[in-house]
Amino acid sequence: MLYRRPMTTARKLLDLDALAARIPDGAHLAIPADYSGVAMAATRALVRRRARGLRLVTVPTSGMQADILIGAGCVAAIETSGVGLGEHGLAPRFTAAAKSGSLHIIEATCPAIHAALQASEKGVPFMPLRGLLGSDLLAQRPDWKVIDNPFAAAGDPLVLLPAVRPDIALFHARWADRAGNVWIGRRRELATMAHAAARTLVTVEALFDGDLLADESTASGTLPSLYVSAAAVAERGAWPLPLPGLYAADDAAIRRYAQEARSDSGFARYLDETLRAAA
Amino acid sequence: MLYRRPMTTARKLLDLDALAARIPDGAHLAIPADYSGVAMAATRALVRRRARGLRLVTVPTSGMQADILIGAGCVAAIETSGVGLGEHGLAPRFTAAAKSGSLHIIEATCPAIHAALQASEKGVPFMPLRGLLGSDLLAQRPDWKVIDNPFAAAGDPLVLLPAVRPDIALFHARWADRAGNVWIGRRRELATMAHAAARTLVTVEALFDGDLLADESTASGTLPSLYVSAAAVAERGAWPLPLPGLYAADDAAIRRYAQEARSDSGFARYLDETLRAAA
Amino acid sequence: MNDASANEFLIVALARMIEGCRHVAVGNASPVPGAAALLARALSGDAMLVSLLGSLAHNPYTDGGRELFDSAGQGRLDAFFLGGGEIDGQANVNLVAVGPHDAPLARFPGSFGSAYLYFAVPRVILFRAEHTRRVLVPRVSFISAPGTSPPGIHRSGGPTALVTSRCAFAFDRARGRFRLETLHPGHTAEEVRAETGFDYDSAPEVAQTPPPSARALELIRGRVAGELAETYPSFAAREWGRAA
Amino acid sequence: MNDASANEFLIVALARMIEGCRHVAVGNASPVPGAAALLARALSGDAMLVSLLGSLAHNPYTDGGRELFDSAGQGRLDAFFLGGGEIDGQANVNLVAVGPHDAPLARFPGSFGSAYLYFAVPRVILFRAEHTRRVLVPRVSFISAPGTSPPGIHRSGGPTALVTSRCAFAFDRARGRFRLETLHPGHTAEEVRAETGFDYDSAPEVAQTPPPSARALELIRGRVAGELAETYPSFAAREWGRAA
Repeated sequence: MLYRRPMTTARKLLDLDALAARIPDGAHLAIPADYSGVAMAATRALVRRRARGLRLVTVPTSGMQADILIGAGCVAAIETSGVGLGEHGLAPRFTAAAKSGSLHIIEATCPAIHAALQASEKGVPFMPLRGLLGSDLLAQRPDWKVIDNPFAAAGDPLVLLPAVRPDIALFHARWADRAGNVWIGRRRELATMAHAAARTLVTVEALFDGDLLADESTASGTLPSLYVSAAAVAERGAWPLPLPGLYAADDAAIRRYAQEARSDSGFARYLDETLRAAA
Repeated sequence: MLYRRPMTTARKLLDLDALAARIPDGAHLAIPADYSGVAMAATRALVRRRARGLRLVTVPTSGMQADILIGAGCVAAIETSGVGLGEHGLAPRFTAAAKSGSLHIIEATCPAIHAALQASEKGVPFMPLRGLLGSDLLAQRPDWKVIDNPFAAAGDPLVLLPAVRPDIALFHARWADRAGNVWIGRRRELATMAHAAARTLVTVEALFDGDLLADESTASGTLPSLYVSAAAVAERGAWPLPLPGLYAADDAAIRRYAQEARSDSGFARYLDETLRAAA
Repeated sequence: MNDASANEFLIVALARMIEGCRHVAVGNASPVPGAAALLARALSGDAMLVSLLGSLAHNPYTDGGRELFDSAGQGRLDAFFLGGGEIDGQANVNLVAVGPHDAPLARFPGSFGSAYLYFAVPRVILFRAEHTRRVLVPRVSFISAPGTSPPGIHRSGGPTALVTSRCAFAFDRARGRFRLETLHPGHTAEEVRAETGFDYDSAPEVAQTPPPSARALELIRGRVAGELAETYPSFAAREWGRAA
Repeated sequence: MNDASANEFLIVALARMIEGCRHVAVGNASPVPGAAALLARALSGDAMLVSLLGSLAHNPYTDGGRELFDSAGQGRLDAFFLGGGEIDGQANVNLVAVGPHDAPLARFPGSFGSAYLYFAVPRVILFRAEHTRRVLVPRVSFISAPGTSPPGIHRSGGPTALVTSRCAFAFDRARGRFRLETLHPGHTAEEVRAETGFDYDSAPEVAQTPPPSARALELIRGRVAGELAETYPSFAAREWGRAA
């Protein structure tokens, strides 16, 4: 084969702060669940550059990432099926912001977020979803519509969810190659996020020396460069969260965060230390 | 880890004829396009056992597989976006059956078949799809409904496709492991087919010695055993069609088929030879 | 009663409720249900398939986060565990907040997949260790997922049981009411009545929840502890001194 | 004119029409459009992304057969080639059958993705080498995909051109009519009028379709032939004696 994939690294490969600068204040930002590869180093860069007014959509839940962004004042609104620290309990800054009414929380349920992203992925205005009826989520979501299933003989109400099209998807993965292909393994919700979002920014553990699409063993877990706007290398970029398959969560670090973030002053101290260490 | 995945090979691993016997007359059978891994050896076994009244849905197109099944009298109806022999022109038996009116052809378009399977995959009664309006496909498909997009201010007609739930999905892949996991690489329409179908039957080139889900490099291209009813080993089981990544199409064999199948007598001769060779 | 810890006792009680299922999934932040599913799998001779959210080794899914919900929609998921910040006598579950949504008195993480899975999974086991009037309320203040649905609502699943640190209830979907089934050792029917905020049915004589068998305890402390530690390292370390 | 073959001439003519596109896809059984896309990519210095259906090496998709259509629905696909058993003057395309559907006079393979992609892809290039009144008809007998849509129909794409072995037409979507743009060498405006079954507009003086450059021919016979042979071995062997 004579063909070599485009050498677009120069255009697509940024440093971490340049990547974070691509996320403007007010952006509608999709972020993955803790088990998917969370861009924690990029999150700290966002806090450093004092991002404001972000509208998060968690795919479908979040933990420490959303909590830090909320605590640092970066977030205006969050659409989520759940924010918590897993084994370490409630997410303190999310909980405090919810109680004080300072955060606009758009309640969702996991399959609704997946389906609404799939609607954008497919270029359709909505997706149907079973369930939901009789829940107070519907009252919280005037954008969700109940119709009668047009294929049923008698009344069969079901919910239609409007497409969710984030401005930007942000996540952390193991590799990017020089063409901008990104290896996500079996974390396919990252592909859906990227397909649905207008732009996708990725941090990776390392550059992959070769073409991720050239070999079937890597191609089947690869998000093609078609969807990737820019990437930055951030070694251990999910820390203290895990990058499943490569490293586990740093349990002690998350526990310490869970304790510190319970108070405003503790969170301020944690943030200050973290950002100074990262600078 | 103490856990070993269930050793269900004994239950799930069949020989080719036993696999074909699991496809009853009249079954609603989903089959993949030529580039996905077509179970040609199993197709010959179906012809051998004189299957009758199959209702095919091609995902989203077919070639020699549908043509042989039609020519051999196994097919009552076919839902398809296209049946042809690619570089080798029209599919002769499909074309002849269409002209004689002996085959019920349900016209479709590729993304409609993918979306209707995704509806079953998601357990929803329908999926919306853009396009289609003003095409004569709509006239052929009274089961497709046009509604006004409930999220648009003014009239915005779009098509709803009812879910397609095949009785059985049948395809050929590279490996199955002893637990019944099947490696499909990047041919993810095979996963959608399997998710949508009530049962899935697979032929594979070889048994994989190990757990396809244990390693991330194979797991990302693996259909889990949850969806796999039974598998049979059939070396070069896609022949003369390709198994992309492993072997190319046998161009001479397909060309010969294309010529022979032009006449009833030529097709009869071809079938006879093929089945005698396989027996 | 043998020397089972409180959590071990609950793990066995929950495992009993999913016996015979082909496929059981466990959601976020659920170490006790996770251990129960792993135990039930071990006791089934590995005939049961278990999907543990957040696990790589004990999760067959390869189609991303939606596959759990899609497979439930396909009817391929037999049982699921669900918790609740509040649970009421109609088995409504609140995972969101107590009080007004924009200024709540208490805030929980969120509804997760409950609003969907409660409809789609035939056997949903409610589990909440804390058994107080704070949790088991007359009426939840936010319905994340309703316990029952009126006729005409497409619903193939729902709650079948509620297990707490004190007892196990069964849920009667037709009547929309719980019935006290068994009491854990050391707890009484009067105590349960006093600590439960909602009304429920009860037999005049309530049986005891059977204790863990020696075989179950051996499996929990060996194989299950090792398997669980991948996803719940803190819990496994606290409970059994096990690292992943 | 240089020594380009008829197919090479068409490959270059088609490649010209997708210049500047970021992403071009080619469907089933389309060796000439496939070669055109590969040539356009080579001429773009590999700035263009090409997705060849059925190819492994020249196809970036990893999400299954739906990804081509999904990416078009996302607005990530700039151009696509479409053939037609019949094409009419309103750019309606028939890929199904001539005559009644249950007893057709002629049967084609089927509509493939046309009924969707014709709506979603901004630049759809119609290509059919055979330029006769049998193919270019006053009115197709089955509309696989309509050339235009009335106001109020969501549509972000459609036909922009039609290339045959005799000439190239442009399509004016507002007027719903073709306009003869250029004639291939050796063909005349009178001949095109005589062989075309539908009415179309034409300038008084119709320019010639430019011949392939030496650079384009060199790329076709070298790199493009090698790349195409993976997916279209028979065509590449016939045209250039190339094996995959």
